[in-house]
Amino acid sequence: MWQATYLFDWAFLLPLLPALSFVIVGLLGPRLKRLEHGGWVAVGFGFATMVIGVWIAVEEMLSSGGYTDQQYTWFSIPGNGTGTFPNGFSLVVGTLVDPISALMLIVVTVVGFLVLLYSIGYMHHDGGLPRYYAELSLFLAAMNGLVLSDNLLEFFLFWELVGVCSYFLIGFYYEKPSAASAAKEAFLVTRVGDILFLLGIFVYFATYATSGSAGGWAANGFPFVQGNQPFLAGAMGGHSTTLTIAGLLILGGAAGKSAQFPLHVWLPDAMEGPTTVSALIHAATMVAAGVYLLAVASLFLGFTPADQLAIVAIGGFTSFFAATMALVNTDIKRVIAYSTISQLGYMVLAVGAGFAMVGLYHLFTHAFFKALLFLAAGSVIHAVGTQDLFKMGGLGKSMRITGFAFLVGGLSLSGIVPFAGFWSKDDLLASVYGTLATHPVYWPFFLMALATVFLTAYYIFRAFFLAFSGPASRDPTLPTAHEASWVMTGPLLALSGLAMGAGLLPFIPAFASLLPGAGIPPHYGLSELALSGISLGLAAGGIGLAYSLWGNGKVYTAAPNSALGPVRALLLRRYYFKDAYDAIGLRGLYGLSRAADFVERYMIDGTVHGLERAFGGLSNRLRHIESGVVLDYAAFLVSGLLFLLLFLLVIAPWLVSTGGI
Amino acid sequence: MFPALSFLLLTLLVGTVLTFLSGRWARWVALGSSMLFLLEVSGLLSGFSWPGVSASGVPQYAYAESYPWISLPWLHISYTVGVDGISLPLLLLTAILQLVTVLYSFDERRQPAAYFGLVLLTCLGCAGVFLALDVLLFFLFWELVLIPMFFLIGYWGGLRRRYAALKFFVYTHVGSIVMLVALLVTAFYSHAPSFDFAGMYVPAQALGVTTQALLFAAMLFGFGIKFPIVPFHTWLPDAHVEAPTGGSVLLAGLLLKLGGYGLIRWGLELLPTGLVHDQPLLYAVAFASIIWGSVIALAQRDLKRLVAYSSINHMGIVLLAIAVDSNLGLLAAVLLMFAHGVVSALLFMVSGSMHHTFGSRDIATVHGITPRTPVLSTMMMVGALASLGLPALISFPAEFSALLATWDRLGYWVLVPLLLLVVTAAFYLWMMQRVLFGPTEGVPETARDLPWPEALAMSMLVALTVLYGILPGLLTNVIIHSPVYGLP
Amino acid sequence: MSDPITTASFLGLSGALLGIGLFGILTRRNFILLLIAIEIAINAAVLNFVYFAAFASTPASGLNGQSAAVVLVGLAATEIAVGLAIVLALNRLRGSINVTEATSLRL
Amino acid sequence: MSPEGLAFLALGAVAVITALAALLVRELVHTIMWIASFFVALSGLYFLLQASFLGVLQLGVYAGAVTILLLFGIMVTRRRIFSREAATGLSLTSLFLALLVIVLLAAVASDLAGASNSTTIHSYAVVDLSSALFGPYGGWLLLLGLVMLSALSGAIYLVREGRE
Repeated sequence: MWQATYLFDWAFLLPLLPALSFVIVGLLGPRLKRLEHGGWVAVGFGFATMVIGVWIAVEEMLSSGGYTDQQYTWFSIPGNGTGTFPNGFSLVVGTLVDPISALMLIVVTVVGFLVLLYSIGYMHHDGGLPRYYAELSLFLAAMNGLVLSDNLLEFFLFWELVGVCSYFLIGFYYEKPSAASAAKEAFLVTRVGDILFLLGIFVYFATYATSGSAGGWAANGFPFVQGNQPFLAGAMGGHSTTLTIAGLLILGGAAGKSAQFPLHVWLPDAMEGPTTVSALIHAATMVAAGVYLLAVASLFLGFTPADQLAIVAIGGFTSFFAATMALVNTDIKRVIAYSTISQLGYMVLAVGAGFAMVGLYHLFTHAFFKALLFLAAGSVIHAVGTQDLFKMGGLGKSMRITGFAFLVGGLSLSGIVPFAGFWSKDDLLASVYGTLATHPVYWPFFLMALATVFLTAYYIFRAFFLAFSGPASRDPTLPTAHEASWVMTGPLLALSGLAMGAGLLPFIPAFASLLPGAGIPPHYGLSELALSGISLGLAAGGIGLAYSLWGNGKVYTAAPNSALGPVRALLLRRYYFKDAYDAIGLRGLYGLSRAADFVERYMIDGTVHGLERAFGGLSNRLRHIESGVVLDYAAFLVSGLLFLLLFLLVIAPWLVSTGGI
Repeated sequence: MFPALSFLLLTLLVGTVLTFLSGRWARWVALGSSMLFLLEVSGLLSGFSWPGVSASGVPQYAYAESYPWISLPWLHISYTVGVDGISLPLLLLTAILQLVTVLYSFDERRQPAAYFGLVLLTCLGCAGVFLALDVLLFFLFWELVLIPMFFLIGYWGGLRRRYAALKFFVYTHVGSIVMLVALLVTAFYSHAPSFDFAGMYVPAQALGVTTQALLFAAMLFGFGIKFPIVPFHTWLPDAHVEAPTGGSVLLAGLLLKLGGYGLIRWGLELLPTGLVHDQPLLYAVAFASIIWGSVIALAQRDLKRLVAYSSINHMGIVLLAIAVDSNLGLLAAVLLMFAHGVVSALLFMVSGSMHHTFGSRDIATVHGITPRTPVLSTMMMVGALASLGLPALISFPAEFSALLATWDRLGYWVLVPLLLLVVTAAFYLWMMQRVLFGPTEGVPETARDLPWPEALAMSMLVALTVLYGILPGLLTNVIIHSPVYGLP
Repeated sequence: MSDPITTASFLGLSGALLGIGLFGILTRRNFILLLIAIEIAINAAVLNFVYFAAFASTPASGLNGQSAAVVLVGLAATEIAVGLAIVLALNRLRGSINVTEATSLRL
Repeated sequence: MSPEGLAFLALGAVAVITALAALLVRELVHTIMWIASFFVALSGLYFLLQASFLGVLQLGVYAGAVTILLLFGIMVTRRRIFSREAATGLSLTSLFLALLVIVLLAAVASDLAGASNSTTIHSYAVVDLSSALFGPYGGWLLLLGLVMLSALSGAIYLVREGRE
């Protein structure tokens, strides 16, 4: 008989199995030619991970909101009864299975497995496959670890690890300078966020260590749960300024990982990696970790109203800001990447407005339809060998499954009923709308989010029509497209199913227990229905505009001197953010560094060399005292004697008399 | 009780002498001696139990031995050795680095007997510094380290080796003189009954605030040159760049640690009040080192120079961790010294291998080496990632603890080292982008991947990096057995 | 007039002799005169030993002084021998025994 | 005033005058005469202090051997040396230095005035001295012998023929 807690105790397998796969594939991959250079090993481990992950999630649903925590001490200092840590200090790692981590487990393991399977077909012709599968396995391990973290420190640890996996995978085609540069950029920009996050951990830590109950945080690291209760927000009640700062720092970390304004620049460039990587890491899982962090923080740590406003502002603005940049882009993957930023903005907005669970709901559905969009795009790229939308066209006929998948993904993203995206986005907008009465300051950000609905529908269908509609491809040199093998279409179909159905899952009470909080399952009153109507209308309008401009193989070209020209240029230059960051990094920091190097060489070392020369010159002069004449030496001798006598007879008595000694 | 530490030093000495004498078999003798050393230290670790602080408040040491050496009515110098949780990990580091250095340089052709002998002598000196608990004995070993390193740089070094060797010698010697004076003044001024640590412990702590502050500042200068602290650091890049790879490894891995160890053992433990009084100075120096090392590293083209400057940055964090004067900070300081010893050794080996594989360490001319030399590239990647503080690698727990301790004392000032972590990441990532990735350029046709001794040596360091990164408890459980943690 | 044999007078005498010796050492350039000046200075010192030996607190300690004086006399004689050998060598090498001309000690 | 006191004054005056004269006279040969007188005067002082052995030693070694040696040295270098101290003579600085030494030593001496109240002069039999020299001071004597031996060989080395 299976105990409900039985598999929870084995949750540590979730990070461990892919880690094992990492070691096996990394070491033996080059020898496993028949197994797709270890690809099938990774898929096998991925499958096992998915089975365990989903199993645990189902058990969690059935246990209705229980927490299971397993802790292992990482390292500790015993207390000495004094100082800042009188009870000592121990840092733990652990696996915490709670409702939201179970939800994340479904996303990570399912999408992870499907992407691994898809990679067998997609990556088949690439070199360096052992590296690819090893790194992807490591990523899965780290992501599972992150999801299961039971304290902030462990969270940070895996947070960095997924970051470095992302770095490697973005730079997978490292011979391309652009890929190498994009990888570095992604690491550095998220690193800025990581630093803020780390400082946020410190702030929480110190505040709790001084205000929390004895033996609390200081003794146990940084746990999310104390018993089965979210606890910290209450414990930190009296420190609102500090809490605000900590919340903003956490927001900084999340903004780095989830590519929120102003740390959004890296995500579009991260599309230099393989499309599978974009689907898994830069759409479904890792970038969502920032939202997950915010959700966790809002539940266990608590945000002050000022924090909430900042989060809402960042989220709402980012969703609109990123969507505008997607309007004009010609690269199929980058369009989807901007939409990812935009959708993550939605989630952040929801968490900030106080609906963490609604944010996670959207995260859940978004993971599936965005992974689907990326994999469909990957299928297209695999078939035609280009990412330029303006070279494609007419692919709907030759690639029916892919076209269908992209359409499902696009409809879901646009929020057309009854696809997954509709339910979560609608719930999200309705929830935020509900807060406007008490927080009128959220209005502009709500309106931005609403406008984004229109933009989203427009740009994703622009991409859809450009790629799939029309008679034939615009660039005749492209190869004839055809559908790939089942390893690629299988995951597409599976994800299509999820992108259609996942939105309805919270209406099942057992599943809804994974999202315990306001707004789940969605409630449909009069105002919500009206709002749904508005957003559906906006989405339909967007699709219609896209069809009228780009449908049936048309290519819209604006009048040469219209006002759209400069706007288009501004959008294509991404509002000059990347240029500004490059300037800061290259001219600013590097220039400073060169200046410092100059100071080092010519001033610090120059001083030393100057001293050396000064002493050298002095000794050159002094050596002439050594005349070689014996009588001179005798004179020195006598002078010494005289000095001693003078000291004994005159100076010493004088010193004694004045009390100097 | 068996005199384990004296036996250790004796076997080291015998090994060194035999290496000097054994001509073309020197490398095997050196290897055997290094393995024996590591074995002995492992034995010490497994049998380590710290006797704690005595009833009279004087710290005691494991494996302690004490014999009078010079005994005059006014001067008691003894041969006193012993270990606690601070010195034992560093002793382990010495043993590890000696072994990997010998392994790495296994194919040294120029005067191998002298080379390996000097390497062993350097390690003997370092081991002695970590073991010695008497001022004069400490100073003896401290100076002993200087001489073989001088010759290693001066004979086996690069083009500007004479300049570098002399600069190294003059700088560190000035430092040791000031250090010696400070130690002697501490001993005499406090009327300590003897020169050994236990004898000085209580009287030195009873010194007045001003005296302690002045003495601690002097020790900061003396030990700080070894650290090195800005602005007395310029010997380090030159010495590292010109030294042979084995010399760089020992220099970064061990010699810098001597400064940190000395400052904890003889500075912080003897003059705690002085440290507290000098904290503003310490913070200033530490921040300066952190900022300067990191910012300048960004402009370097020579990989060795880059790693050298990043060492200044890391040792600045060590100094900061010592300066905050909390049990967490000291734990972090020792852990970080160990971590930096392993990681910088790895990075200097990578630089050395890069030099003799491609004939250049210039990161502006050698590009895209990964397809040609995958093993070297992997090592470089692990080294760089470990150095920029990636979790699951050895530096992370150390840096995390150090920064947490800093936050605990200094609040938002911790932003300084935190933000510089970004710069550290920047120069390593930039270096990797240029050297490892992109199209292959500047790689001679004859370039081959690592020979086995170098690959083996680096693999050992990588394994350690991962092992202690995942299980830092292996080290921290040893480190906490020291009086500075105020344990019962 | 009191007895002139006092510590002060003997010390004054030997001090004066030492001063004369030093004066000679510093001013004379003839090597032989230099040697003579040195002898005067040494004899001033020996005089001290003998004086304090004579007025020592115990006879045994007086013997110390006389023994030292004997050794000193011997040393002084030795010094003269070596000094004269140097004079001869210098004379042969340089044709002069002017000490200010023998400057090869210089760097 | 006791006869010893008178003798002391006389011998002291002779010693100072002869020492000065030895250094100041022009003729080198006269110098030898003056320095011999100086040695004799000192020998007299030793006898006055009842150190008869030392007195004899002074006469033998200094007034005898050393004087002869010096004379010998002058004779050997005679041809080439200036017979007079031709150079500057008094250097004012040196004179000042020497005088300062004298003054300071005199100051020390006056500090010690009356330090010794003992008027009994110890006199020793030569036997006592010799048993001290060959007893507790045997090591010193041996050392002296070694020094003399090495000085002897050194002197021979210095003056040997064929050395350029």
